[in-house]
Amino acid sequence: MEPLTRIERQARPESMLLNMGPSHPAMHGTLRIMLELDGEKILNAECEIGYLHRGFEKTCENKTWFNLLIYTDRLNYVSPLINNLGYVMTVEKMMGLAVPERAQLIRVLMSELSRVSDHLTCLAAMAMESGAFTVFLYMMKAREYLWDVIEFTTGARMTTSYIRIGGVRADLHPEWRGSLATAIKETRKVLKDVSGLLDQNSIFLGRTRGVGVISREDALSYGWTGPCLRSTGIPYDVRKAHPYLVYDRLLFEVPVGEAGDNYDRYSVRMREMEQSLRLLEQVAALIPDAAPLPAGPVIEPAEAIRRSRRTRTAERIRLSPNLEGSEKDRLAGLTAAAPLASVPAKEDTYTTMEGLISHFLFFMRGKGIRPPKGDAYFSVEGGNGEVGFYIVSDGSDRPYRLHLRAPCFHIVSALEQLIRGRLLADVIPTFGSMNMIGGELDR
Amino acid sequence: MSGFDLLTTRLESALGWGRKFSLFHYPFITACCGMEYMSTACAHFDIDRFGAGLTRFSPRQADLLLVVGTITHKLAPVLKTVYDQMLEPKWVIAFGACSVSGGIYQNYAVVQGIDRIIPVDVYIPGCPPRPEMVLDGLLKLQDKIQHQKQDWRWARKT
Amino acid sequence: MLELAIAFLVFGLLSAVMILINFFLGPRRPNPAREKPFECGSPPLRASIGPVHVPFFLVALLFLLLDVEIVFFYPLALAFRGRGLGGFSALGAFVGVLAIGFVYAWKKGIFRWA
Amino acid sequence: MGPENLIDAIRSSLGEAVLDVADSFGDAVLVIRADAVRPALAALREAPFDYALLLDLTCVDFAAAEGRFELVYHLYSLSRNVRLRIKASVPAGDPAAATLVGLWKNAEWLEREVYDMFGVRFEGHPDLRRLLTYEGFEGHPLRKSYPWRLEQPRIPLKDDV
Repeated sequence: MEPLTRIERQARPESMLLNMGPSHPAMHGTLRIMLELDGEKILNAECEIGYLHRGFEKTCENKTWFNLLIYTDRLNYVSPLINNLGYVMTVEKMMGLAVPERAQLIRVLMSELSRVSDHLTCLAAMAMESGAFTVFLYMMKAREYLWDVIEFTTGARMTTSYIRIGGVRADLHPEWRGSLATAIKETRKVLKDVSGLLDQNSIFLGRTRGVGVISREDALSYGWTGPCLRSTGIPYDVRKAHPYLVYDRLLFEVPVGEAGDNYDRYSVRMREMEQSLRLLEQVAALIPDAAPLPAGPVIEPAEAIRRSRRTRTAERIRLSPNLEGSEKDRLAGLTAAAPLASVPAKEDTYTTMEGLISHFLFFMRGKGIRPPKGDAYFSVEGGNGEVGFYIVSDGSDRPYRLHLRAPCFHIVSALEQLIRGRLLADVIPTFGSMNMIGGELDR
Repeated sequence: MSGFDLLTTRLESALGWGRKFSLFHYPFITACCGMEYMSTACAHFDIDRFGAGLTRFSPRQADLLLVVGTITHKLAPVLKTVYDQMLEPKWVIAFGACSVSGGIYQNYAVVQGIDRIIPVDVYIPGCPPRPEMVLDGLLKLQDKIQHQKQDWRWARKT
Repeated sequence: MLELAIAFLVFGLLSAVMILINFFLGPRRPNPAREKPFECGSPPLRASIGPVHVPFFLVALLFLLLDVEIVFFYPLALAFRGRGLGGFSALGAFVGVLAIGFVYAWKKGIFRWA
Repeated sequence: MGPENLIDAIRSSLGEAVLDVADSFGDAVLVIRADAVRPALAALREAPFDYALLLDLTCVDFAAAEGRFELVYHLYSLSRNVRLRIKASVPAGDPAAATLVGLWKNAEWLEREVYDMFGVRFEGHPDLRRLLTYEGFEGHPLRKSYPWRLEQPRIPLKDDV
């Protein structure tokens, strides 16, 4: 028999103890709430997390700086590009890399796409768990369009590892403007439909207005950040407080709620999606079209290698399709110029000795990216709040310690207080509006 | 083939046909593959076209356990309990690299593949698998159900 | 009379098959975990379900009453075809009495749980 | 107050609790004695500096190199819009520190996680139990001494797969 949890020790004999356990549709599969019930009223609650603790921080201590990028996608897997961004900018802060302008604009474009798909997924799950299945289907449809834009450029729908140390992996897809325009149009249409469905819906209001209320002092005391903190009225947004990338050049407001209940968390996320769409349009206007590749004969890699044995080849080399967008001419505008900061261009690796050496040096054990000794903390505005990376480096090719400041860890720690004394049915919308993501919560 | 054998093979194929097109799945979702499961189950890729659309959130009413995402050691007993509480006949799909083999997480916290805990029928690779791969996995399971020896109350235990 | 018999035969047979087919086709593999209640996969915190609260009983009884009332609507609807006002008033009386009970329960606050 | 004299103001108000002031990649870092952590952070939370948010509490294991654990607190003041990192070292032999549960509410889970991962005991913590791993888990995974792939399964696993 497992030793008694806190709630079993404190529970009164006549009250009913119920598990809203890990394998529950509304608990996103990774949180167990043990409830002490008096009929429908919740007397006491205890949250047990850690069901998705995958040893992220221990794994990072055994992976090189370049290899552990794939783990950052799977932290907040609803907005993976924002985690990439957070990790990558922390390492760039340590190495002092200057990311070119075009890469910064593409990064803002990608993280705003991720933010909208994060809010879409959160509100879709919250609405479906409170009974509005149509909203779930609409929002998943809108998210497909957004994921199409991401997939055209990065090749993957969700776990992209596209934002690399020093810049981005490849240039945008040639027709990215068309797919972005459709995505924005479709998302706006869905947002209008959903606000029509839910904003004045008496059932939804009955379940969210005045439910799961948290005061500003409590929100700050729990370390809340992001949309949940803004729903209590405190306009703290890392993009405004500490502007990074090109956010200081873009116009957007920070939507704020008043009462800090479920409805405000819902409406702050809805308005924040409109702001993100606005940001997407501004960034799309700022990004110049990619210069077309120089015309002229294109030779096969094998032919280029054969020729380059004696003389340097000047012709362009035809790269394989999955390297599209990271040709040498484009790579200059996409990654920092520092040596050994990013994967060298394939054309050099094929044909020149220096390129080959730098390629091997980058991937060899003990070489490659090695930030200077010391520790750094940098945070970006994620879907749930301030996603901060605290990295201690000892100068080797592996981080000595990598810690993620997970926003939803602090938000979920307040869940017990929010549902105490409420009815059993209020747990679902309250928990849904917190947007708990297992990968980020348990790391 | 004697008359009785003809009867049982006809019954077996009828049973297999009936079972494969009415799969009620229990989505045991934990991690990132859950997002791909949402895309698969929703309008765009629509798992309902193959008869497996109805999601049952109780193992008592489900005959397909869809294990989606990473199974950690802390969650292993939960998965085992849910699997045991499912009624016969039941099938299991391991959805995504983490449930197939532990995926990119090989450390102290993650079970290296759920077939160490429960028998698995179809493995869907990918991290996360694209929705088309999931539907393909489902079709493979349906073939398996159609052609396996059906289990029923008085089936001769060979 | 004949169609009635045929109807009862067909529907009776159909429901019997649907109920009993599971008895034939469902394989039996008992295992101890299946007897325990399903608590989202985690071990149940309290094995026995304690005494249930009074409001549950009130709502259950009220539901029973009103549900049976709805079941009576079907024969009523058939029997009262073509009876005009007389039929309608009888139906009105039947529903009215139950409605008074329902409103009384509502005002008494059966549905207010907090 | 600008950032420079803010640090001096903090240093003067905390007095001898502050061992060292450093700057790492542009962030202000304050090294404080382990036993003075609670009063120091309580002071920083109050009026003049009002670091209202306990952004993060984590721990770094220098046991092998310097025989100590280093607790790292990140504070954030909304009104000043400035971040502060506070470090406190505890001996590796019997790592223990004062709890912050009375000051911030998220400290309870943060400290439970550090206890679970590193084994640092927090005196005065109401319910110091494991948070991310499970009851039967021996050892503290994030310590450098804990092997990376040492699994401790809760139920018997079939290993003939």
